[in-house]
Amino acid sequence: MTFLSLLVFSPLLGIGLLAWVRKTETNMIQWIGTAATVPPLLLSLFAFIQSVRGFPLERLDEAHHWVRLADFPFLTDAAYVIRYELGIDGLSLLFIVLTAVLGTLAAVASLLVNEEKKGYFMWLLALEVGMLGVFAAANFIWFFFFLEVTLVAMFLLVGKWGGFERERAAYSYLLYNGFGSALLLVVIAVLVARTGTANFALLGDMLHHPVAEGQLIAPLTSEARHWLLGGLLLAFAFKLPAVPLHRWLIRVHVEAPPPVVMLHAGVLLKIAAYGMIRFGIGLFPDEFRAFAGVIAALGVVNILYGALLALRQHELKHVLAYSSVSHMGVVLVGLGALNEAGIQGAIFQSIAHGLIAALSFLLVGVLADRWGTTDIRRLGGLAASMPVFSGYLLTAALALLGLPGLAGFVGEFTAFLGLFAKKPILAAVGALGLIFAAAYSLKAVLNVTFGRARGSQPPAGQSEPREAVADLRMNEAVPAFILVALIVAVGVYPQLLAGQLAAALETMMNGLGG
Amino acid sequence: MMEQWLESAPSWSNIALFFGLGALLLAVVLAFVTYSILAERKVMGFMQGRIGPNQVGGRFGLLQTVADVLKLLLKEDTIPKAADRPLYVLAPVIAFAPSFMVLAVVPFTDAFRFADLGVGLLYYIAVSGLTIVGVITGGWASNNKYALLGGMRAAAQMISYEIPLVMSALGVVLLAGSMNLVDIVNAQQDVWFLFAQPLAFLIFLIAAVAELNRTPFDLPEAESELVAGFHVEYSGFRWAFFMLAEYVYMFAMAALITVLFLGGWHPVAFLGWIPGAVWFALKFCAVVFVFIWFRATFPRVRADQLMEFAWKVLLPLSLANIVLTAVVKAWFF
Amino acid sequence: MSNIYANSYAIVFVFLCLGVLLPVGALTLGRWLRPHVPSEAKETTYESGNNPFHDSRIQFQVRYYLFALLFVIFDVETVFFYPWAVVYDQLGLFAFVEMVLFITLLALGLIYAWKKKVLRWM
Amino acid sequence: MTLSAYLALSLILFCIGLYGALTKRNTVIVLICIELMLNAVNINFVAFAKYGPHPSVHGHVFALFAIAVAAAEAAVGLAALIAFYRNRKTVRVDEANSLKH
Amino acid sequence: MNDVWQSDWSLMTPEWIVLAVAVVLLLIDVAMPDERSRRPLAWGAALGAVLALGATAALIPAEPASILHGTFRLDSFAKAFKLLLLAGGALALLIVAGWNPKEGSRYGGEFAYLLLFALLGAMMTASSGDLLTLFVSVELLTVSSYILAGLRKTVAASNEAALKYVINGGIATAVMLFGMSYVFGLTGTTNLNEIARRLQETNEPYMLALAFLLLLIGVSFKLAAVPFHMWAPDVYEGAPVPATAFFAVVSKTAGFVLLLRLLVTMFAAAPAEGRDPSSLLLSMQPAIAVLAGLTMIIGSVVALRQRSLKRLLAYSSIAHAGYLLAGFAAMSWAMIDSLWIYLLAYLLMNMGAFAIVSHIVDETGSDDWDGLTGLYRHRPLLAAALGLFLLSLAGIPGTAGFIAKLHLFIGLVVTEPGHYVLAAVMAITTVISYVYYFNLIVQLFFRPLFSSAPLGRMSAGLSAAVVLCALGTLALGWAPGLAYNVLAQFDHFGDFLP
Repeated sequence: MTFLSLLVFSPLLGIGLLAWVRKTETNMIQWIGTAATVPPLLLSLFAFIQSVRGFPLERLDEAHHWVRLADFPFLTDAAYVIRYELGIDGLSLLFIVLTAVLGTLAAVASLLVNEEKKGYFMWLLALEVGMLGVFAAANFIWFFFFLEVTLVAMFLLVGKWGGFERERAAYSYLLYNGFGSALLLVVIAVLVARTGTANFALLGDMLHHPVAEGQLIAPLTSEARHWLLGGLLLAFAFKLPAVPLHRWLIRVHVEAPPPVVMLHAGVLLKIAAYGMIRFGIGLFPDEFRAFAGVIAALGVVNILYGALLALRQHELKHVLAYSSVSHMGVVLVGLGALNEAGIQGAIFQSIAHGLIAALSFLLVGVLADRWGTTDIRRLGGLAASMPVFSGYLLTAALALLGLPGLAGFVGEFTAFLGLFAKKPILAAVGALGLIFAAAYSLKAVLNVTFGRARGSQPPAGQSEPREAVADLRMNEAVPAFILVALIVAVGVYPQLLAGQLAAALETMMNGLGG
Repeated sequence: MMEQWLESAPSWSNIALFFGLGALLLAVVLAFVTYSILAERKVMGFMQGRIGPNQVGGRFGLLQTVADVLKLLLKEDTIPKAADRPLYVLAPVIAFAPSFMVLAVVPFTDAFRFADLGVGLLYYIAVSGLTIVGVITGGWASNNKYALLGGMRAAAQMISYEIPLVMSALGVVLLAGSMNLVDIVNAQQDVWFLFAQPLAFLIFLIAAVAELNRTPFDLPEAESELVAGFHVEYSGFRWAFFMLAEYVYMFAMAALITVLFLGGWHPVAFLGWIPGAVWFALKFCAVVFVFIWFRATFPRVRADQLMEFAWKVLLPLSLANIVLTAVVKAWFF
Repeated sequence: MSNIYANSYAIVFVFLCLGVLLPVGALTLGRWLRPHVPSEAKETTYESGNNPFHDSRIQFQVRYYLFALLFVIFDVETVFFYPWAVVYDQLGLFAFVEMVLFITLLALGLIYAWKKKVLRWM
Repeated sequence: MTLSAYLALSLILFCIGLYGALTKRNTVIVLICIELMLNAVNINFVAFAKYGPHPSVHGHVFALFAIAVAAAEAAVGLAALIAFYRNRKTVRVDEANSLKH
Repeated sequence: MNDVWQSDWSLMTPEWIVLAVAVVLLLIDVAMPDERSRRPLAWGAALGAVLALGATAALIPAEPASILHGTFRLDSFAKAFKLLLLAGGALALLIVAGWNPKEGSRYGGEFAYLLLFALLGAMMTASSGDLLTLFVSVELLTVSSYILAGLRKTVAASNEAALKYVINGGIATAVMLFGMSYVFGLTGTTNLNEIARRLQETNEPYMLALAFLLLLIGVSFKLAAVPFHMWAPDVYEGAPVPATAFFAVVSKTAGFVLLLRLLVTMFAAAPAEGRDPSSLLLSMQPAIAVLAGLTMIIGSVVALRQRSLKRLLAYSSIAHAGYLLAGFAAMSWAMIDSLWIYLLAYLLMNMGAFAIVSHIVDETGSDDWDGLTGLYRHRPLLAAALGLFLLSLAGIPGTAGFIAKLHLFIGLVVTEPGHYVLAAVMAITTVISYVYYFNLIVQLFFRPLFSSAPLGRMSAGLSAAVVLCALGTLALGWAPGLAYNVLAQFDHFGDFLP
């Protein structure tokens, strides 16, 4: 077991331990569950620091023979050898750190979950394994493997521990993402079948270089490549999600337990962005150009649609859900720009939104716990009763609207910078969305914090009306603080991320031919 | 004689010739039936210390059966209202036709024989099985409880005994190496299969009696139980054809036993100067006599004994006989 | 050779015709000779003097069908014996062994039916 | 010429059998129709064995086996029908509907 | 005749073992007093199947050979698929051993040896080198299956299942046989290799095409491919659960064996009509593809409406047959490999699921999915195992089903132009299938307990089957190399075609 495997699979230790704990010992379960998320956190931070200090990440690559799907005499020895391959570069490391951080924070925040805690934590840890694996995989088969682990884990987490309409949400998650996965599988199958390998690097080589192309097992016409890229993008559009494939996201964000949404909004949506960057641009740079315009346009649609609908929502969860749609639009915009700034912006936006969404949903979870509702019309004046909470909520809103100095700004700014260079009009239209963002986030948050106090609503489980609802507890405040710190850090010192990305971006830009 | 006709090119004149010869055989068979019935009555009479028919046609009642047939011809023919008319009319024909058809393959002598089929024995067995259809049709069409029960019983009995019958004949086929009846007869030039296949002969004889619905296996027509079995509603000449079929079958079966086990037209040693036809007739008559003798001697068996005897005794025995014959043939020939 | 074949089946056909013609002819002849005086009583179904009751096409004991099934199986399996018996001389020991196997399986079937009380008539 | 006559006959028989097997409601008739189809097959085999482009005794053998298997199938079919009849008192296929669709 | 004595009878060891065990069990059953339990017979039969499995494994290194004038062929194809059939048979027999029905007849010994006879038929199908043996062995399988379906004599559903199975199976047999008669007529021989050789010289394209279609339809009936699938759900529902498991797994495997042996061997090189130079088989590819597509779609869409576990699994098995047919329709060079892997995975996950369903049906007396509701609460391990099988059936990575499906996909798109439409249909139906598999998972894990009475203990046979299948499903999912190493022994079935 080497470093990356250890990093990815360390939460399994927690699952193993949890299996031996009795169901009733909820404290114990909470402790073990939280502790199990710490090893990947430490390992990923360690890797991050090492990488910042100049440690070449390639040295972490792992490869073990796993299976050989076919060894016909007319094939080369390496054909159809699928290996267990993990490997990271700056790009994936960022996402892994994000995952590890949010994983731990979500585990801490899971104190709010009370029902069947044992099973909950087991699946939460499984989800974390899946997410870490997705970013650590250096091979399509294993990428898909981990992706499907997240699918199953999310289905169960949403369907069993979610809100009132949890099963519906779970099914809609399953169906949309299932279609995405199935499509992805077809694309993977074509690639593996034609090239005989699933390794990203090798695939890239074979697809780009005319010499290597001769080694293909069956030729890939340029038409076929367009279709493959189209399939790939569509598959990730399901998962991103791009309008009009976004319905599931709303349901999941509303119904899933808040810690799960932290992970979902924070990491799972980013898998799509990661996939588009890594596979779309990484494997089919030439074909990607043909799609760039569509993607950018789609991004703008996402931004505006999400923002406008967010403006009309009364439910805080809905607001945040649509804001996620809107923010994922920024990622698309960045990708559609197809220049260095755009792609960097897309990545920044992914990370930043990961942190911001996690913070928002952490807070929404607290709100739901204290008040039993997240309806804006039934909340108000919390600044008085829950000052700390309100402060954090306001910070989250500011980050959400892209206040300079906070993480959100960096991503949005760079992404639009990229698009302005290419398609100024589109970019101008898209930028309107940023104004809407300010409107909906402030409207929602200010209503909750400063609006007229409507203290009549008793929280769940308590009969008398609340006079003084408890403010953030320690175990909520600490994660919130960490998140805010990170948001600020990224916002103020984006080089923290950019330094890591430089190498990865350079290869990508080379692929794009400048 | 027959051989050269058979070898000539098929033509309408040939068919006409065969028709004539077939009609001749039919006449012979009818004559046989007439006198076998008389013989049966006379023999049984003697065995029971009676005289038997002795009024019509002289002291021996030679015209007794003829008179009976004429009487039947003149009797009124009634068809019950509840009966299924077309089937009711058809049944005697279905029962009779196969009984005559089987005779086409039986070689009476070297010269006097009809069709020369490679699968003669199989043909005989296949066609003789059709009679069951006639019987059961008659029983069903009568729409009478006794008739239906009798028909079902007859069917059950005939199919049950068909299997030991067929399987015991296998021993003969094994030894002769052919299913052609002429070949089988020729294979008995030296030793009759009666001696080479005693077990098969016994089984075949018993099964043959049962197939013929004769005592002691005449349950389908048991008067005391079923009135008259499947033909209880039949009268007049329709009834006569059921009876006729039965006796033609007796003729055919006796001929078949002669062919299969008694060496056909081959003479007994040193007596070669007597013509084959006579030898055949002699052996044939002996078999018929045995049938009549059985009738006079054995009591009727019970229904359960009847069925279980076929399946539990005759079938295993005939299987054993096949193995035995094969072993003997593999080791000693 | 083929003449014999064709002629033989011609004979079979002739015999079939004769077998059908005789009853048809005789019955037609009888129709001209015999009296025909139908009456209600004559046409009732015979039931030993009682008035017939119920339908006579009753449901039969299942054992009839069981025997019929057994017959179908055994009779058809016998078909395999005949070609075997005819060429037994030429095939030798192998045919013997094979047929012993076959007979054993048939016997097994018989034993099975026996033990399962299929062969019991009552 | 002879061959095509046999083939036509067997094809007609087969189609009649198939039609009956698919449309008739009485199970006994359906079973008989299946037998009809199998007999059409036998005609084909024997006709090919004698008059086919490659006459060969294998056709006769095949027909024999087909007969035997058909008998076994009929036996099982009738047994199933009897069992069904004892439970349901009908032999009609369209009344065999206790299983959900 | 001397070569008959000199032939290497040891090649048939697995068949001999199965036959001998079946006969001995039959005799024991007949000789046993009526009131004694017949359960040990099922264990004995399972042991026999395992022994035969061992014998087959021991035969793997043997050179391809054929005995009995080419009617029995032991090539790598035969060995590979016999392994599957025997493994499936052994698992089915374990389910039989653990079967404990509440209603229906007493536990008869027939189950054990009829299943073995059916298994024997399936094995002989895999080894047949001759049209005649192929036909007879398929019939041995199907006729035994008819009886298995109707084994619960007093249960109306079982009778009905048997009747429908006989009628549909009989029609299928007749159609297939009719096709065979034309093939025979065109070639005058029944040896498959000889037929393939002579068909290359035939100039009767229409009769050949007719023969092919008739054979395809006949085999489709046996595979329960749409539109010839109507019998399958009824039969699967009415038959006793172990028999259903056997039909769904072993019979289906045998059906694909038949498909490959019959159609591929005979028609792979036969000329097609018209100027198209490719073979008849390739020219019929679109027809097979349509069949596969319909089967996938109908199977998975209709499965959505089922609440009966057996019917659900029946439709799911139809859908899986569609996937397999799609793999067949692709006719890539990895076709047999991918079918083998898929059938292996299919065997493990389906047998496991049926073992658990058998327990549920035995305990609750119904096969409604209510029986699963809240199973997680008091039988977490059982629920987890069933969840695993369902995930595998859905094709989620980490289970056998994924590897198998991946291989099929690769086979579909490896050639240019690939069968993208089929792949797309397969992907979409896979997602549809998520719904009904996850429906069951929801029943298992999300819902409160349906009845307060907990299920009884699982019998040893069922537990063994579940454990074996679960281990196999996981092993194939995590270390597929195990299966691929076995597959590598067969050298890609290079000796399949002459």
